[in-house]
Amino acid sequence: MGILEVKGVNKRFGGLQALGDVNLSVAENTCHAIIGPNGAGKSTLLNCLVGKLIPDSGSVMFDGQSVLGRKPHEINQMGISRVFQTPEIFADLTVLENVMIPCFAARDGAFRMHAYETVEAEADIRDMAMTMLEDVNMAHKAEEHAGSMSRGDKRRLEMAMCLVQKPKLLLLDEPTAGMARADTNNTIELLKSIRDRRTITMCIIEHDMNVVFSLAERITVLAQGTPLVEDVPDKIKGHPKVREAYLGEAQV
Amino acid sequence: MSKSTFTRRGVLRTGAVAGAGLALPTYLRAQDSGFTNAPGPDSVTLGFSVPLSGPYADEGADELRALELAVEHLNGEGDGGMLQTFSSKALDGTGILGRRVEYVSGDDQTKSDVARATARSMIEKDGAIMITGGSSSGTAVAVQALCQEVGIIFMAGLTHANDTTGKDRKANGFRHFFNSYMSGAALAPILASQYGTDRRAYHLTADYNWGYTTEEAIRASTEAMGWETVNSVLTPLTQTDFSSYIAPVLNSGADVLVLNHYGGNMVNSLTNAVQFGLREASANGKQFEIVVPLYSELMARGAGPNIKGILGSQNWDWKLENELGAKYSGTNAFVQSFGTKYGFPPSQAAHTCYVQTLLYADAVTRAGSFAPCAVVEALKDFEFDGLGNGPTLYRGDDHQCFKDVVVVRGKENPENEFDLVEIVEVTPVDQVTYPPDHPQFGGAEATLGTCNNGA
Amino acid sequence: MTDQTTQTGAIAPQADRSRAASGGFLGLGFRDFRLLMIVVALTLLAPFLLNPFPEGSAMAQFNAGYPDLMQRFVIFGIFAIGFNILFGLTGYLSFGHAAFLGVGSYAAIWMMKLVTTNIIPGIIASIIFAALFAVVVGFISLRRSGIYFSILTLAFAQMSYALAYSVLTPITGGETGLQIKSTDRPFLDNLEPGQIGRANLFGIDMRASQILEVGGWQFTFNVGYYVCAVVMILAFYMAIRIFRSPFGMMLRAVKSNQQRMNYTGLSPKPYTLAAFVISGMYAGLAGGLMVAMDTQVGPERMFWTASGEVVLMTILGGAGTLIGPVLGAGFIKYFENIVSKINSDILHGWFAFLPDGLEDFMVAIVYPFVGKGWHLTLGLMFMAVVIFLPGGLVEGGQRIARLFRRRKAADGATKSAAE
Amino acid sequence: MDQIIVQILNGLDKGSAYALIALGLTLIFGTLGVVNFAHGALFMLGAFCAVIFNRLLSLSHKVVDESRTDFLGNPMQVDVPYVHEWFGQAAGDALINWSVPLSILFAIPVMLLVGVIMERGLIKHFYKRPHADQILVTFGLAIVLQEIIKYFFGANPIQTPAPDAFRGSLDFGVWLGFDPLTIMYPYWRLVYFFFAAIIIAGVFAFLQFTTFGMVVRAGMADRETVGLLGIDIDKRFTFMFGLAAAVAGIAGVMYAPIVAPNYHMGMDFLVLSFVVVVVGGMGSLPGAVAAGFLLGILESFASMPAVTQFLPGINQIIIYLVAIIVLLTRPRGLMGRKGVMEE
Repeated sequence: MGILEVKGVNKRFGGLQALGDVNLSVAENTCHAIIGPNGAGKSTLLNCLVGKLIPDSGSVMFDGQSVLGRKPHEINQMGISRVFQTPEIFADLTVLENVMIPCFAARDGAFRMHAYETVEAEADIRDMAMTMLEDVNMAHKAEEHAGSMSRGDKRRLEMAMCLVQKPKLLLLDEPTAGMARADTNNTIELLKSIRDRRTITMCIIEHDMNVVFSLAERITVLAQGTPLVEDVPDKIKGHPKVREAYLGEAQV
Repeated sequence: MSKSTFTRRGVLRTGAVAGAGLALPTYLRAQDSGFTNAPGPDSVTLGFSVPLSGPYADEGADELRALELAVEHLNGEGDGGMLQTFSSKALDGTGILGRRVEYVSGDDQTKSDVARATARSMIEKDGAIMITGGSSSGTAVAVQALCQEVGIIFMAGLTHANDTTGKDRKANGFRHFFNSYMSGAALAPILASQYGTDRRAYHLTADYNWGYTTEEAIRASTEAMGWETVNSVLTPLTQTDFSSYIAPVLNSGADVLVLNHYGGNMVNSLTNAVQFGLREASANGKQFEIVVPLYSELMARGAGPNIKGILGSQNWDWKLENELGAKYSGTNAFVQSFGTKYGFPPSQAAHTCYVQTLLYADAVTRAGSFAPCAVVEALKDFEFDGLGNGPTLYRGDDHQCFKDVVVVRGKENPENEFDLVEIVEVTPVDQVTYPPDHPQFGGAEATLGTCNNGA
Repeated sequence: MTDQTTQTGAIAPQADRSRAASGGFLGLGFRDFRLLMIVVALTLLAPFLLNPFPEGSAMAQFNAGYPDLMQRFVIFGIFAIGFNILFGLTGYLSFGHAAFLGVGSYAAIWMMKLVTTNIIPGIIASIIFAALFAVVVGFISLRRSGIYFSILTLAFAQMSYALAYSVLTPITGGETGLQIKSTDRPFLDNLEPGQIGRANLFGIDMRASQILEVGGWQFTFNVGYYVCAVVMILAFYMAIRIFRSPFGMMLRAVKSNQQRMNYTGLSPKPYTLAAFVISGMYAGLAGGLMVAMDTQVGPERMFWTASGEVVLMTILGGAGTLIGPVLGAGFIKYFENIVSKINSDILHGWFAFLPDGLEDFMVAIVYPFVGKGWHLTLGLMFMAVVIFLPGGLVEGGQRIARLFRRRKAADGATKSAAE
Repeated sequence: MDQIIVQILNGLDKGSAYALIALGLTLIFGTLGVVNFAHGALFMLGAFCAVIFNRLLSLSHKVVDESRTDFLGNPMQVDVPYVHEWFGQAAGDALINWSVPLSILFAIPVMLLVGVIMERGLIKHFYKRPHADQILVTFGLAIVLQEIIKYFFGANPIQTPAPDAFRGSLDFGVWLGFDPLTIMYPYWRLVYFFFAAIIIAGVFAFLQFTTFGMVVRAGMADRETVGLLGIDIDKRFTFMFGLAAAVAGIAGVMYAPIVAPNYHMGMDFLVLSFVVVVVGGMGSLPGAVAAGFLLGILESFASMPAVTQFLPGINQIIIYLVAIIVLLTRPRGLMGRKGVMEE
């Protein structure tokens, strides 16, 4: 029984079947990749996991509880964090503040009227955030304005924001899209180290097969909203069905 | 370089000491004199709070012109205006009690909040001893209450609702302008003689205090002479297109439409009524008629040709003396000096503000003191003449002026842009007089309270 | 919603620099404490600062140190501070905030008419009623954001105004509004028959003033003003705490990225609603104080232009900054009360030293912008601020300060080079 | 029944004005993405175009008529309009009489110019700024415009009558089989309604059938792509702003005989027209038109005595009530595109 169990999920947009009978099981503290050609329904699936979309039918169980019908912030509080394709950060705030906010969320829940204490007084939260920033090599940028950083930095920041919550499941939507080679390698190293600590389950959507094969322990291939194959990376590499699905796309 | 109108606080003259000195705890600058804002030996400051912005800005501007004229005349400049015709001869053009008259003006925006603020600034900053002006009953009631509270005199400008000298009357406040009840009482006999006693009336009433009291007054007096009220509908103050309210009138069985509207409301509702053909229509076998209880020349100008033939009442009209003779003396003197200075005849709003200022100055002079209670005493039951309205009484019970009411009609063929109304008749004062405890005026409960010197 | 970099520039770096020197005055960092002390000094010394010109001098026209206007400065300061907690932090532009001020005013005057003329219960009632109303309006309006939110709040405020003006006349006094009358007998007070109750604080009359005369100068110290000033200092202090709190940080997060907030396990709605209600309470407090200072309520204070006015104040001063809204409020009230009173006679007085023709010419040029033309000047100034200074007067001040600093630094550099 | 028909006519009439203003607002929002709070002021300027044109036609010089005296007893100075001297008394009077419809010819270039100047001089700098800034700067502009008008024309309404030929009412009911005189409707209001319908149809046809309109519609859908095609979309958008201003302007011109123009009529309409736009759906032209007529009719019904009897004050709040209900139940408005400002 995996930590994330997706069973028979369907989602239609008008006449388009975006997801058709998707089943997926992700084992705890592993790294699971979902790949597939454009329009395969990867992002739709992710959106169903985090509460942005509600599937027409099927069930999504996380850690023994259903996530369906819960709001995004409730699902996050259950232990699912998400890194977006284009970094979603608090652009108007400083880097440190960006990381402190998830710390508060982890400690105080979805809402707390802590209007009288100052942020200054929250030394624990600050330390937690600073430690996290050091982990991702951004401590020296703590006071910078998050919105004016480079795209790579924004990604790292977003990753830090998700990791600092110590999620049980980390969903990554193309974490290296649009990154320079060096940055991509850094990110791979970072994610590898997280995987190898074996405390966080990762579910990753990625186009860059280099990333996928250096990280994933199992891979699900999605095509036209339906899972084609699910297996370990080595088996996926030469799988004929996968080739077929990717025909005309990049070599696998 | 400073001109006469620079504002100085009275207190400075009496109590200016070189060096530092902490004055005794005071209540709003009350001095040894025992009343608020006692003027110094040289000058006295009056506060003119008039609408300079908002929909009544033009009336406010006309009021301010008249007030400036009044100041000139009090100070012995210009041709003296009504000082020559005023029955009381206490004023001699040397200011008030030998003090030169200065003034401050401010914008009340025809909002009661702003009017209070403007009046307070005049009282607190500029040391005004009397406040006059204004173009709505809402502001009049609000400022009158303030003046009562702080102990200065309020000489109301254009305010027509019964409440000002009815349930909201105050000892420190005085109203020269007529009111809703008087409009009703003055119009009723003329409506009866012009349109008959078997009419059916439809009221459109502006949905606020003045509208309510006016409708009440007109209904009471027209029903008393036999008219029937078919319906009365409240219209939002902010309405500009009255078509939805006008359209049902013709088929309601009514043959008279009473527009209890003022200002922009009146212009628009009347224009709409004429558009919908009410003026040419007939109902119940009679010519359909429109009545506007409170007329205003400025608004008549706004309504243009639509005003032709419409009956209404006025406090005063600049043609009174020319058309009805010397009983209304003062009118021509005022029109002469106003017209010479500004190039057009004054409105009734201008007239009432001018007269109020003169009456205040006269009362102070006769009392020999600026103390509000002395002024109240001097104005109480004061009878006078020569200020354009004929013999007039300032009734002591409610501080309301009683005088003839002018019933006018929109002129069919105006000779010029100022000649918009013709005087139909003047209803004599005794027909518009009512007891001070009349139910439309707060009944027996209404009280002036006691005058307040502020000290 | 002004240029976002300027805002964070105004808030965030301040926060950490203050941490560097955090001495913990009243739980504030050094810079915030200094700002608070400046505000305390400005408000307490206002009777001096606002009356810089001797009585009777030509410039006395510009003195603003009389009780009514000083009270308005701080009351509208409170209103704008509260508005800024919503708009400056969360970016939600409410176009109906005057409704809360109005509700607060009506609550306060009814307390004073029925219960006691002591202002404390009235002010408390004004805050409570405004908060309740804000919960309802906020709960509904916050289901939308952006211009839809603005229109919803506008719709609520306009409905409140229209009803208060007409149908609710028995409760609101309609156009005339409500005043304390001689017939009002608050049951906790022992008024003599016919005596009109006055707003007081445990017997101290709000209108009582002391006048200090120094040479040609005259300074008025008014009880009501100092009551308002103390309340505003408290309100300002609370605002600093909110700005610097985790809650305040969440509000800025709401403005910055609601999506990210959701996926960080935070629910933006209760935060925004809380900010809305807090700012509604500030508005109610301002409304209650207005009644405490001048026992009168008119429905116009709920009209949409009144809501627009507080928007103008906040933007003009600098949205999202602490001190900006207070400055903006002072600026607009000064205009409304001082510039609108300049009439043509006064202008002639100023330009009397010029030759006649030139005098008339100058008066003709200036006249449209003062007196009854003050709205025009305000509109032009407002446009200029939005166009050139999106951060408001505070940004203007910062720019000037930076200019000076740069010049000083340049001076220092040349000096050291010379040495 | 007859009352309901009359109120529908009233509603269509009010709705025409709402729809025309909302149409312009939507054009500006849809093409330029700008929330224009000065649009009410443009409507007001249009109405004053009629006033100004009337004044221009009535420009006159004074002739002293010794036989009459003015109110002070001096010899009367009589105004003689120049048009009388140029075209003769009858033609001159006819010109003045027809000044309102004629002033459309005057208003279109003036308002186009005003719109273009506004866009080039001010609005264009606000494309990238937040909506709040756009609201604020245009709100400031609206204040300035109305104060300028007040400075020159005063605060009182200025009566601007329709041509004599259109005074009076049409007995509309007879056509529908009612007794004579039951449903009377003023000619000019009918003219206004048909005029509005023509303008609306014209704008739609212009957008639908001209290449210019097609480019603009494409730009409304996707500005960047059209820009990439090498089409100078900016110039066209400037013209669209001018067009929206002109639509508001002639809506104002024709409205002048219905409600006498005053300086704050723009603000009176502004709040309302925004409610209309939001109810119709931000960015949807058919939505703006439909919502304009719908709200006009609802407002008319709400002010019927039979309704206000049961719900006092409903006439004061109906528009806002509808706005709240629509926004809460269907946030994108009646006909708004999905996803456009739906939050």
